Amino acid sequence: MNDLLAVWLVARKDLLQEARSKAVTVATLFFSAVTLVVIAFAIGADTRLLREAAMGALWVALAFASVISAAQSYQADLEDGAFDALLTLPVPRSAVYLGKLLANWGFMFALGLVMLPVTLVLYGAEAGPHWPWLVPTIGLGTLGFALIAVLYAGLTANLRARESLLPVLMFPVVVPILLAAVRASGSLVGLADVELATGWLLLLGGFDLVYVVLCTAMYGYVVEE
Amino acid sequence: MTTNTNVRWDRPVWMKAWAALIVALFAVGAYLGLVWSPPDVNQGNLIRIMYAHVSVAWIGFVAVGLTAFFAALYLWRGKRRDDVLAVASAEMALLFSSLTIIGGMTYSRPTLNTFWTWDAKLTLTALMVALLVGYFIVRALVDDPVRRGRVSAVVAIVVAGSLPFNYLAAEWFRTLHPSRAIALDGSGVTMAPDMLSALLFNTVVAGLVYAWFMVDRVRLGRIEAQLEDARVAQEAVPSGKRGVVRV
Amino acid sequence: MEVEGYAASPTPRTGTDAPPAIELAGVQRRYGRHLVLRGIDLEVAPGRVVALHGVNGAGKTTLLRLLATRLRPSAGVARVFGHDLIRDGHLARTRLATVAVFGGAYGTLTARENLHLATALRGAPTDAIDPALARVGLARVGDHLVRTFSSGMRKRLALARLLLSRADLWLLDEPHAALDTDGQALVDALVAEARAAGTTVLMATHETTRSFDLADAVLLVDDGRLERVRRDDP
Amino acid sequence: MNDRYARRGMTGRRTLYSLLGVGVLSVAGFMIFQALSTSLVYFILPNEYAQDPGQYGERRIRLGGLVAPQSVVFDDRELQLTFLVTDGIREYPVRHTGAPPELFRENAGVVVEGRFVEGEVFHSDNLLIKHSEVYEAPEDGHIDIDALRESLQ
Repeated sequence: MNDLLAVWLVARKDLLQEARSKAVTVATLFFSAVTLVVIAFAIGADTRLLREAAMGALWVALAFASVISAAQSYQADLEDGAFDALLTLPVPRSAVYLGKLLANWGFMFALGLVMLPVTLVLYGAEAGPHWPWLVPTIGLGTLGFALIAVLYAGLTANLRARESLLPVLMFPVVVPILLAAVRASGSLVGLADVELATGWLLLLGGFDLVYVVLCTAMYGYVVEE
Repeated sequence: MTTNTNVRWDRPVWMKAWAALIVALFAVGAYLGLVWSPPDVNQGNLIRIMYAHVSVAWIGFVAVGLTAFFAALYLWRGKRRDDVLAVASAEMALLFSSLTIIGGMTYSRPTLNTFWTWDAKLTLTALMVALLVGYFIVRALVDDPVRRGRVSAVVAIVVAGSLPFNYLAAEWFRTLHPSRAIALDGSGVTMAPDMLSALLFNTVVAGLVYAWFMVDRVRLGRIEAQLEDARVAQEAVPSGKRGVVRV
Repeated sequence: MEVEGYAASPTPRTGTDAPPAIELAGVQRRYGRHLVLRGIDLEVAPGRVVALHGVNGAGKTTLLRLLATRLRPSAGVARVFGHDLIRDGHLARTRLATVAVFGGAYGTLTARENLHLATALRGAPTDAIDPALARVGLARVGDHLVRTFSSGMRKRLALARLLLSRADLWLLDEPHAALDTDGQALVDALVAEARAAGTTVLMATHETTRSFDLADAVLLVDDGRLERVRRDDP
Repeated sequence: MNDRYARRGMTGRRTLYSLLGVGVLSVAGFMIFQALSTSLVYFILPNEYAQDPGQYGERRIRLGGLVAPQSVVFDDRELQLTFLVTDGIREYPVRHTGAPPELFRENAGVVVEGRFVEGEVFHSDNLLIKHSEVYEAPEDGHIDIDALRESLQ
């Protein structure tokens, strides 16, 4: 399948660039850590409150990080008209989208897995016996963020005021992801009954599947001028 | 070259008649809601806010759905008319959902003792306003009309697709599952036949208002398009005038 | 290969049923409220080399980007080898290759990686990368990051990408710009080879004398319109 | 020449991907349907709490039941509402911060959100009235648990 190869080539290009420049890695790691600390300060010293807010803080940090990650990946593309040249190749736009999505998601997934223990330590929360389920939760949640971020970052890339526009457009759409991910991981670390996580995880999965189809199909309209 | 002489600036008579009909029906709807229908067992006369509030909210959601429908139609066949319809519907959705929020706040003050409650449906409506504002920001930032239509159509479809998820999440997050509680849309209220018919009547009136504005917007859009075409025609070089350059 | 007389006469082609390499009818393109292309009617037969002249802002780059399917026409019909650029953009892209003004390569990838990406995405064989690098004089710096390249080197890299593309329509935006004397001669040689191989070339350029030597026809883009310049004009 | 084949290939791929998209959307629809039918009703009745208080500890939970008659006290200066919530078997005192909603009255179905302090008093910060037209608390005080649970959902 040539199209799958194209997806992989675009994803590899984005990851290779990131491995060279480390711009996103540094920015998002630092940013998420700062967000976690600031939210912890804002909550105060109440240990119970901190424990209950842990997953909320983690997901807020990840939501902002996904904005940075997606915007930066287009920043690298736009220099010297490289993305423009890429789009004159006989590559389906959907493959370009899926490639960029794969790179962004892979990165965000890894970031989530790194930030999870950091959050648990900072907020004094315990992972509990169901912690392995946190991995798919982070996977589905970061995929939801990446889906919308990569589409909208491509849309805002050549608009005025793109830095502030992207979060304004993206966040209302990913509210269900944020709520579902916070609640699912909350019940997995023992803040609520663990069975409740199932419904939220199904909601996350449903969102991801719907938007994989929608965004892939519509990406061509976003990058064509 | 097109001239402006064939542009009809004024509203046709049937639209004026339609507007008059709406005013009359609105008066009837107000009578039905305020006087004719009985007070609620639990909420007393507060129930009367519901007739305006719920009918507006319903039409607001229908308007968002239709925005996405026209947007998809525009992406599919690229007729400027579909873009005009999508914007018109989005404008009405923004208006109706803002009214829903105001209505919801009026309703929740006496019933729930607070102006703002994180009730699922009210939260959803607030999100919908935020999503629609995003749609209009994007439209304002793109200059080229075709690109503006296409890009904002993508936004409209993403927005409409997120509403069911937003609804589900807001519902689960705040209230208890299928809530037959005093939901702010009155869905939990025992709906006596008289109440239901008053509500349906008011919904039809709100729907007629929506449809009237849509038709009027298309009329304006057509005038805009004619003027625009005339302007472009002045700049453009008519095809074939110089002959095809063959190499 | 001499097509001189044909290029000068407006009579329709005969004796072939192959669609024209480029076919534009009433093509307009606007940016915001302003028309940049005001109605272009052009037909280029396969195998021709055409030079586009015109002052800055006349619409040359817009025309080339439109043909490369990066800009949609606001009105009119545009085809490349019979493929409608709006409906069948993907098929048109399989036949064309571009050289953009700024080279269009990724700075954080090496020259070789850039060429591999472009060639593999096109589905063309990647084993010709080394000869291509050698041909454009970048063999020594093939594994350097493009970020460290001068603008002339980036142009050479874009030429290597063009060579690897195996496309039969070249869309070149100021191919000579930023290049040294050697590099400019290289462009001339590549275009001459392309013409010998039957490749269609459309290039925007300010190099008047070169284009009259290289091209079968010279066209002038003037304020969004197209005019023919006869070969014996200067 | 081979353009015609290319075009046919394109159409084939487009059909394949459309089918794939429809398939994925159906799976998504199924998942959402599953999510909807997953019971997310997660309030517990006083008697359920009484079975095993240790399991809930000081965790945030939702407690459902009826407002016991003659138990409502409202301090309108401190905005403290206290009442007993009952399922007919056990009852627990609830301290709610905030004014009682319009529809709050004796025998009303309520769900309160908060936590038990020292296993005795339920401290609530969110009070929801689960008005039900189906359920009426019987006069003799004997309550059908299933019917109560049903009416609160």
